[in-house]
Amino acid sequence: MKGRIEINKERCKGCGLCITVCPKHNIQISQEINAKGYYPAAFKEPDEQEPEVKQCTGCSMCAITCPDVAIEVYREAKDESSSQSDE
Amino acid sequence: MKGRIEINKERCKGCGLCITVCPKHNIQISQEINAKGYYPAAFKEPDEQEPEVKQCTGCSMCAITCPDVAIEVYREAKDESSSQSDE
Amino acid sequence: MSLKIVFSGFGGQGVLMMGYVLANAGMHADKHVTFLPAYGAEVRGGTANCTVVISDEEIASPIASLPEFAVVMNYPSLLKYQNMVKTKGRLFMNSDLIAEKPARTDIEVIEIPANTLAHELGNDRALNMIMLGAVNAACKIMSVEALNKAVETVLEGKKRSLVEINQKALAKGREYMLSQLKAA
Amino acid sequence: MSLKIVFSGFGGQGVLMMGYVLANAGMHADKHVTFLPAYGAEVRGGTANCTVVISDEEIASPIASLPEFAVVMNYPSLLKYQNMVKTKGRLFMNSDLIAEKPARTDIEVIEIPANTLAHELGNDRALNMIMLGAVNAACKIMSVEALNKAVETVLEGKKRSLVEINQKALAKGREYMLSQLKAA
Amino acid sequence: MAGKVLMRGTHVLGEAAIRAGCRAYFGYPITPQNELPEYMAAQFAKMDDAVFLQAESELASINMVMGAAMAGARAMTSSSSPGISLKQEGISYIAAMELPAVIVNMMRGGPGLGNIAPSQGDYFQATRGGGHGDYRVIVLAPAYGQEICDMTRNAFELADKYRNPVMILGDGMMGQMMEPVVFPEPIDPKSLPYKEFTLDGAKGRPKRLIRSLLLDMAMEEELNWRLVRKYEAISREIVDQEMYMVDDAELVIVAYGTAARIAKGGVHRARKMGLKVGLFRPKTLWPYPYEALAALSRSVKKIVVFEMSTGQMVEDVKLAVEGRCPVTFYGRPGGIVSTPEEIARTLTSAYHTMQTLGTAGAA
Amino acid sequence: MAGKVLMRGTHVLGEAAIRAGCRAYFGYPITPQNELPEYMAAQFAKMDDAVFLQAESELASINMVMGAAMAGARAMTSSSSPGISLKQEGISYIAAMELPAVIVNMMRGGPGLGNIAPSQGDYFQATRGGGHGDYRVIVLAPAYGQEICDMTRNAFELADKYRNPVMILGDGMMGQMMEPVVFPEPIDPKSLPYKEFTLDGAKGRPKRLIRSLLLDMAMEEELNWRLVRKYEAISREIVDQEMYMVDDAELVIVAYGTAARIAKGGVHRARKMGLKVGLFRPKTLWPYPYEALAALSRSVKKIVVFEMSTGQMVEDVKLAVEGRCPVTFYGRPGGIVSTPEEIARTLTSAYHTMQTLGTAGAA
Amino acid sequence: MKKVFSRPKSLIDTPFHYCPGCGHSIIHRLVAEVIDELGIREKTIGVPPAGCAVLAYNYFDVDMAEAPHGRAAAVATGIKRVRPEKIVFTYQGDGDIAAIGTAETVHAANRGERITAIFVNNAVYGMTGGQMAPTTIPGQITTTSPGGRVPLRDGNPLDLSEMLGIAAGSVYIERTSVTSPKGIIRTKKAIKKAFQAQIDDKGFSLVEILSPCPTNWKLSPVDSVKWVDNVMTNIFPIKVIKDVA
Amino acid sequence: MKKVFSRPKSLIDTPFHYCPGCGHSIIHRLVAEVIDELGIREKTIGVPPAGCAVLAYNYFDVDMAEAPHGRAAAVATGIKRVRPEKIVFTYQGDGDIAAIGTAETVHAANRGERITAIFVNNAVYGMTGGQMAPTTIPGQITTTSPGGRVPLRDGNPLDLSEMLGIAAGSVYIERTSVTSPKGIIRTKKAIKKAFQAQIDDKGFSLVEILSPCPTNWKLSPVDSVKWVDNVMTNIFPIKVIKDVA
Ligand SMILES: Cc1ncc(C[n+]2csc(CCOP(=O)(O)OP(=O)(O)O)c2C)c(N)n1
Ligand SMILES: Cc1ncc(C[n+]2csc(CCOP(=O)(O)OP(=O)(O)O)c2C)c(N)n1
Ligand code: SF4
Ligand code: SF4
Ligand code: SF4
Ligand code: SF4
Ligand code: SF4
Ligand code: SF4
Ligand SMILES: [Mg+2]
Ligand SMILES: [Mg+2]
Repeated sequence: MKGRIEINKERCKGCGLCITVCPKHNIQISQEINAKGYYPAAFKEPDEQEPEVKQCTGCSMCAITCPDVAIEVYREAKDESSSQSDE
Repeated sequence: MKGRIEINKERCKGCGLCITVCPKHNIQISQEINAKGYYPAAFKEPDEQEPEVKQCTGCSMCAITCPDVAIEVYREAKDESSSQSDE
Repeated sequence: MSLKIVFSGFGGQGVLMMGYVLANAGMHADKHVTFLPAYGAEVRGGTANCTVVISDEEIASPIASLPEFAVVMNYPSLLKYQNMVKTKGRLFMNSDLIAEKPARTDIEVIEIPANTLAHELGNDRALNMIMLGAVNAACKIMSVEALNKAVETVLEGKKRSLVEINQKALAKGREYMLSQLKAA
Repeated sequence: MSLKIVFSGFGGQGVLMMGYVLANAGMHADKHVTFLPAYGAEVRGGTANCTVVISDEEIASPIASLPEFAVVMNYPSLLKYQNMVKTKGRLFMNSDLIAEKPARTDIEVIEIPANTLAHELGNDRALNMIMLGAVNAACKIMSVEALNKAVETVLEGKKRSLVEINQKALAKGREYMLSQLKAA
Repeated sequence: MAGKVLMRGTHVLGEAAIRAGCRAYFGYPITPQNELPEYMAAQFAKMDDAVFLQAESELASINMVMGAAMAGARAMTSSSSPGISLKQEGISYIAAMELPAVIVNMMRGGPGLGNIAPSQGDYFQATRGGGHGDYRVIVLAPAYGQEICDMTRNAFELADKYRNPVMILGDGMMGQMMEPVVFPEPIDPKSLPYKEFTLDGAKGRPKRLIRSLLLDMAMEEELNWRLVRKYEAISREIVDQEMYMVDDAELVIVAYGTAARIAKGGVHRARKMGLKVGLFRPKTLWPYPYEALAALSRSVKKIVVFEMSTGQMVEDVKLAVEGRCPVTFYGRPGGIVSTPEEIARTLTSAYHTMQTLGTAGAA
Repeated sequence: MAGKVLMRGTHVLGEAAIRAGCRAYFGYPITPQNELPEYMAAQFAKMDDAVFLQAESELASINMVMGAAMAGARAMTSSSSPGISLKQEGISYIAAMELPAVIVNMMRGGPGLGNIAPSQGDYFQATRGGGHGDYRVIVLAPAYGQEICDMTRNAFELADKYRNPVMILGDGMMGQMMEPVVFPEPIDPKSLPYKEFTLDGAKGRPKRLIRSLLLDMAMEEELNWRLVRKYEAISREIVDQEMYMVDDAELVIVAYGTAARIAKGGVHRARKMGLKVGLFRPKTLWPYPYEALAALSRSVKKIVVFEMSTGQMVEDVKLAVEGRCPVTFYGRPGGIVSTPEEIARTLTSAYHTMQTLGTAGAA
Repeated sequence: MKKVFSRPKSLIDTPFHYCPGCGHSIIHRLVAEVIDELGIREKTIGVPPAGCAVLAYNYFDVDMAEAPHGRAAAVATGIKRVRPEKIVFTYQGDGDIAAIGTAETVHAANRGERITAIFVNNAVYGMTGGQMAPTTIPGQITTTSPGGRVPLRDGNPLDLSEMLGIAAGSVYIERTSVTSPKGIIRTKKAIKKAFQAQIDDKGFSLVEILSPCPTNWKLSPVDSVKWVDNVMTNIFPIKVIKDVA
Repeated sequence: MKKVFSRPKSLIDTPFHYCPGCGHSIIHRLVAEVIDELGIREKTIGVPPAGCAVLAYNYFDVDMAEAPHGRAAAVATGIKRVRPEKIVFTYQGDGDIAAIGTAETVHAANRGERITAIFVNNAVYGMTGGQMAPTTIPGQITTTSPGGRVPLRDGNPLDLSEMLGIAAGSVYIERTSVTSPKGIIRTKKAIKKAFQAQIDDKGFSLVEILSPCPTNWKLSPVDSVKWVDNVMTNIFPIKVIKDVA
């Protein structure tokens, strides 16, 4: 199943907890600081450079773990996904 | 074994607890009131009229039970008692 | 008119009711009245007492430093109150439970065999109203009606059934007192 | 002489130590000094700040309503303090972490690349003493000796080993400032 | 029921509270006021809209009152001196949150465990806020059974009107003594206006919040000044006192509560002796009747303050008098109840030394 | 060690307490005084004759102090406003039992939970006894770091000398601010005289008893008057104040603690403008320097009282002044710390209205 | 004949103010006997808070410290921490220890303060005239539960001793009664063990003693004893709750 | 794609003031989700006392009542007794519920007050800057136990939830943690059960949640989570302590 998350970089406090729970290694700490002075987490799409980074499944582990409710999770509805099952 | 108790009638508050615990029925509430206005308990020697009243053994049950520490118990030393064993 | 009465005895003797009935009578007669029961640790050891003040004027203190009358139902109470009573005052005592007489000569001592009279009446617990009836007769504090009405107020509700016997007791105490006074 | 300095930044930057060292130096120079750290909930969110007042006279208030100098180590601090500084006052900012310049023109703004200098010195954590050395050189608040002695006082005991590097940092900050002033 | 009834002070207070629409009582036993919770327990047990709860402590009681007030009830608690000390933090919160609440203190001998006799040693605590911060508690001091009844009704009205804690300050004697009383018609709590601050669920309205934490100093200062304005209004609107035989008086005795009725007896006796004396009795201890007493201090030669303490209200008297006439103090702390004769003697000697030395020397 | 050290107020207080021979600290965390218990915890951990115990509450702490005092120790507790309210019952007991104890209150904004900023809203509570009954607490109000040190030493001496609770009344700023301090030589607790009331076991002596329950009213009254005599002695012996530039002053500002040092700054600035103004700073809040202030009120035209509250000490000022000159009030409650400039402005306007209208109108 | 029972030395020879048949009187004697037998009279300090037994300080011939209602454990902690070599015991009623003093008691026990608590459970507030106590049993009539205690409205009786058994610092906790010679003897043994635990520096010890209050129960002393055995022990079973001393 | 995770309605859309990685933030969200799911937002009243979470009243979109430190259970009792049809919950830290509030908590539980307590155990006094808490574990360094907590001197950690399990009026008590998605999901279930017990008028319910305080533990958020799992749970085991709801 295919998913995606949106991280509210101004709400994020860079605690890093989401990173530790993401089974697909789709999250990393970004370089630019936010208004509050934190280095927020950022979503990471899979790419060749980093083989361990897999496709986000929308499992929501990160969002469940995020203290600051900074993460929203999106997932393909059943049908969509099936039509793209073997991407 | 032969015993005897002394009840301090001014300390006694007539609660009657000693009476309930004396195995020999040696205690009763007396008729005359004390200075504090209580009817104190009094020691009762055995007599024909009241067959259930037996010889005090100095078991101290009454004294142990007395809230107001109004009872002192005396008992014959071993030897004495033996010498008068069949009185 | 303004008088202070102390009632004292031990728990079972209905001492507080004496004062309570009298105070109610005073209230019904539109007098100023106060009723002050002893409270707290004072009550330990089973003694009870209360003070009633009845007056035509506003009452300053409900405490009787120098009561006109004292009603003592047992020996400890006699010891406690005999010296408090005002000179020329009266001390009523339950002669059934109190053998000795007070030392003072500047007060009038009136003996009432309350227990005996109550027994005659066939209700040992009514000794308090007998005493009150007698006291009231001797001192003309309240009208007979006022006291009887007070008994009704005090015993309204569950205790209704007791009104009659208590009023009888008031009457008996009164009779006894009047006969004594005649005798004197 | 009587001046107020505010130091501000976030936790890790050793902001409190800057003020603490300066205040100690003032004390050793027998000045009246006060050091007031922000406390309690204020501190939440990791920002830290403190105020130092050094004076020849008794100090009334340790709070700097209108400080002569402000030392801001990060952007939030700039926003908080740029408008507080007294007219003709000086604002020292850590140019490594602060891109923008304050709007005000009635104060002197002095930029110091504290992180860079600290890195050059080979100790990133020493940026606070570099900043202080620079500030002191620019404003001639205390003698070099006084500051060095203060560092010793502040770091006595377990932290002894850190004295040298911190004094080096003070010196480096001072050199940088003097060179800048010459340049100007 | 109109008719007079003979009841002890604590019961009068309880009955009057119920008739004032109080349906929430939280307390903890302490002599000499136990008959009040006992009365509430008995009465509320018969009503299905009323809460009587004996709490685990005075601390818990005052905080339960806080909660009940937040929920919109006319709530009360009662205790005696040591227990009232334990309620001080809670009272400060209730004042800060501007919640209505009625607190009864039947004072006993102190300090410490002291004794259970009538005393007036908690005046400072009641009128100066024994708790922390700038706040005031409305303090009503009854001296007669009927007044206990009337002031209790009033206490609940004032608490709601000003959203402020109100204390009824009596003593063991006030609580135990029986006097004839006529009760007012009962108020049905349901007929009382809805309180806009009530926490009853954010249904069809924005959420409500009741708090006293104001980390922002400007907001805290603003609350403090708002309270001051409220207290000024209260002072203008409710201050009350009894003045007895003061018109031609050269000497006035100032006393409240139990002490005042005894003082009145003393004034009586002194008048019989031809002394021009009168009584000034504050019925509200906070706000204190400064103006009325100040006015009086212009016409009298001397003022004697009588308290069943070592001297507390005497400060308020001095604040009112401002040195216009000498103020002396007579006190009996520790549970001693003076006699009217004793006060008459005090008045007599004060009266005679009036012309001679007369500076404001309080005990 | 003689030399000056730069320390924050709470640490100065802690160090001074230890040097005064205090070996028993019981407390509960509350801002803004946590650095004091933290200091005691750290120091006492290194000593084998000292007890630091973080209690489960302020109530427990004050009662532990009571116990430690009974056992003969120089004991102390500290807290801030709400926590001090919870100690009131215990303080009343300690006063009644005539036990020595030192209590620190670093005041914060109130009432209720309020905030943690410096404030002076607990003056009434401290000086009028927030607890029940007739008792007094010696109240010392430091305004400078060195004074915190000196008054802390003195607090323990006074507590033992008079067998009475002593309160050190500061505020968040006093506690947090660092100033240079010189500490006195430490006292070895073992060198202190044995206290005759100490409960340490009835060995070779009759049992001892420490209590405050006096069911007999005559005994309770006797205790109360004995306390009054003690308080009178204390008032004679320890009352203290600072008078700054008052000799030629026409206007005097009265303030204590943090407010006083700011007021002094205001006086400075006003003097520079040529105004004849001075400062009167009570160092003991109870006993209050009534005489000195009364004397001053005869020479000045006007008095301005400045408090970080809505006006509490102003009553003591009025009690001292007795209407001899107008008394006005300027206050900033809720944690606001005024600037010397602000006070200078206040003094200036007060100075100019001095001749014109000038009645004692307090906020 | 020789005297085989007489008054303990640590119990001053003066009449008790307690009501006829009051359990406090018996318990006082037992504590005094234990103090005598352990030979600790000269180093013992007793702490009775407000309650009928506040006047205990008149009866024990040891140093005594009154405590505010509910604060005995805190006061005792203060004393013991300053004088660890002394023996400190509190003597508290149910209202004192299980209502207003809950926090102080739980925490003293959990800290393992070396003190011994004598907890006299008479299911009522005695001193103040018979109000509901935390230990008042369901249905029991008191002046503040006039129709009998209704748990849903008035709350349940509190098993304080069982709770204290969970406290890491408690080493010995037993519940006994003084309603019969057997119970009295057992109670004395328990009190002795409790003091011994303190002497041995083991931790916090407590003995909860079911004790008659005839006056407020409105029962004769004899019936009061029966009520404890037949009714009260169903809610508060006699047992050793914890013993790791 | 459709949104599968978003903010609960009962949680106001504003940033938290809590530190990075603070457990309070997670727990707030869970409580809000439960309130949403049970549809009780319009009849719920929350009671946060002093503590880092006192500002909880800024985050929950329900009626909120601040309580003095330690008195949440008493304030909640007052509200619930007057409005039995409402849902009342307290949100308390360990210092609040297990130290100063011990008596109020024990008695509310024992009375069986129909309230729900959310007990956030972070083993420290967070708001006041990291002092020792009743739940601080042996050896743990805090500002008032600088060398680490020494039980003999500083007392033992208090097993409050276990004690409350003994209280006759408590019906549901569970201890969980928010250190992993699994723990977070379990915690939410527990909170839901606790509220349900109140809705069903069963009695007192409480959920103790082991919660990171990175700031005062001086650990990173990630290490804080590990510390809870590896160290704290040894003293405070994750388990259902009582369930008779
Ligand atoms: C702070 C405070 N609250 C209340 C009281 C009143 N008071 C004295 S003893 C007591 C409780 C008595 O009950 P208990 O502790 O069970 O002892 P008992 O008399 O039954 O032996 C109370 C409520 C008090 N003295 N102080
Ligand atoms: C009577 C009182 N005492 C102390 C305080 C200070 N105080 C506020 S919150 C708190 C405890 C915070 O710890 P906890 O309850 O565990 O909550 P946390 O901040 O850790 O979540 C304390 C001691 C107070 N506000 N009131
Ligand atoms: S939804 Fe699951 S896979 Fe996607 S980022 Fe979050 S944790 Fe990783
Ligand atoms: S868990 Fe939330 S706050 Fe923490 S880093 Fe991830 S997105 Fe940011
Ligand atoms: S000693 Fe034994 S036998 Fe003798 S009276 Fe007492 S109980 Fe009875
Ligand atoms: S037990 Fe003691 S007090 Fe009771 S009746 Fe017997 S002797 Fe008297
Ligand atoms: S009231 Fe009860 S506990 Fe108190 S003395 Fe009398 S019997 Fe004993
Ligand atoms: S201090 Fe601890 S509990 Fe408080 S907000 Fe920060 S992390 Fe959370
Ligand atoms: Mg009891
Ligand atoms: Mg915590």
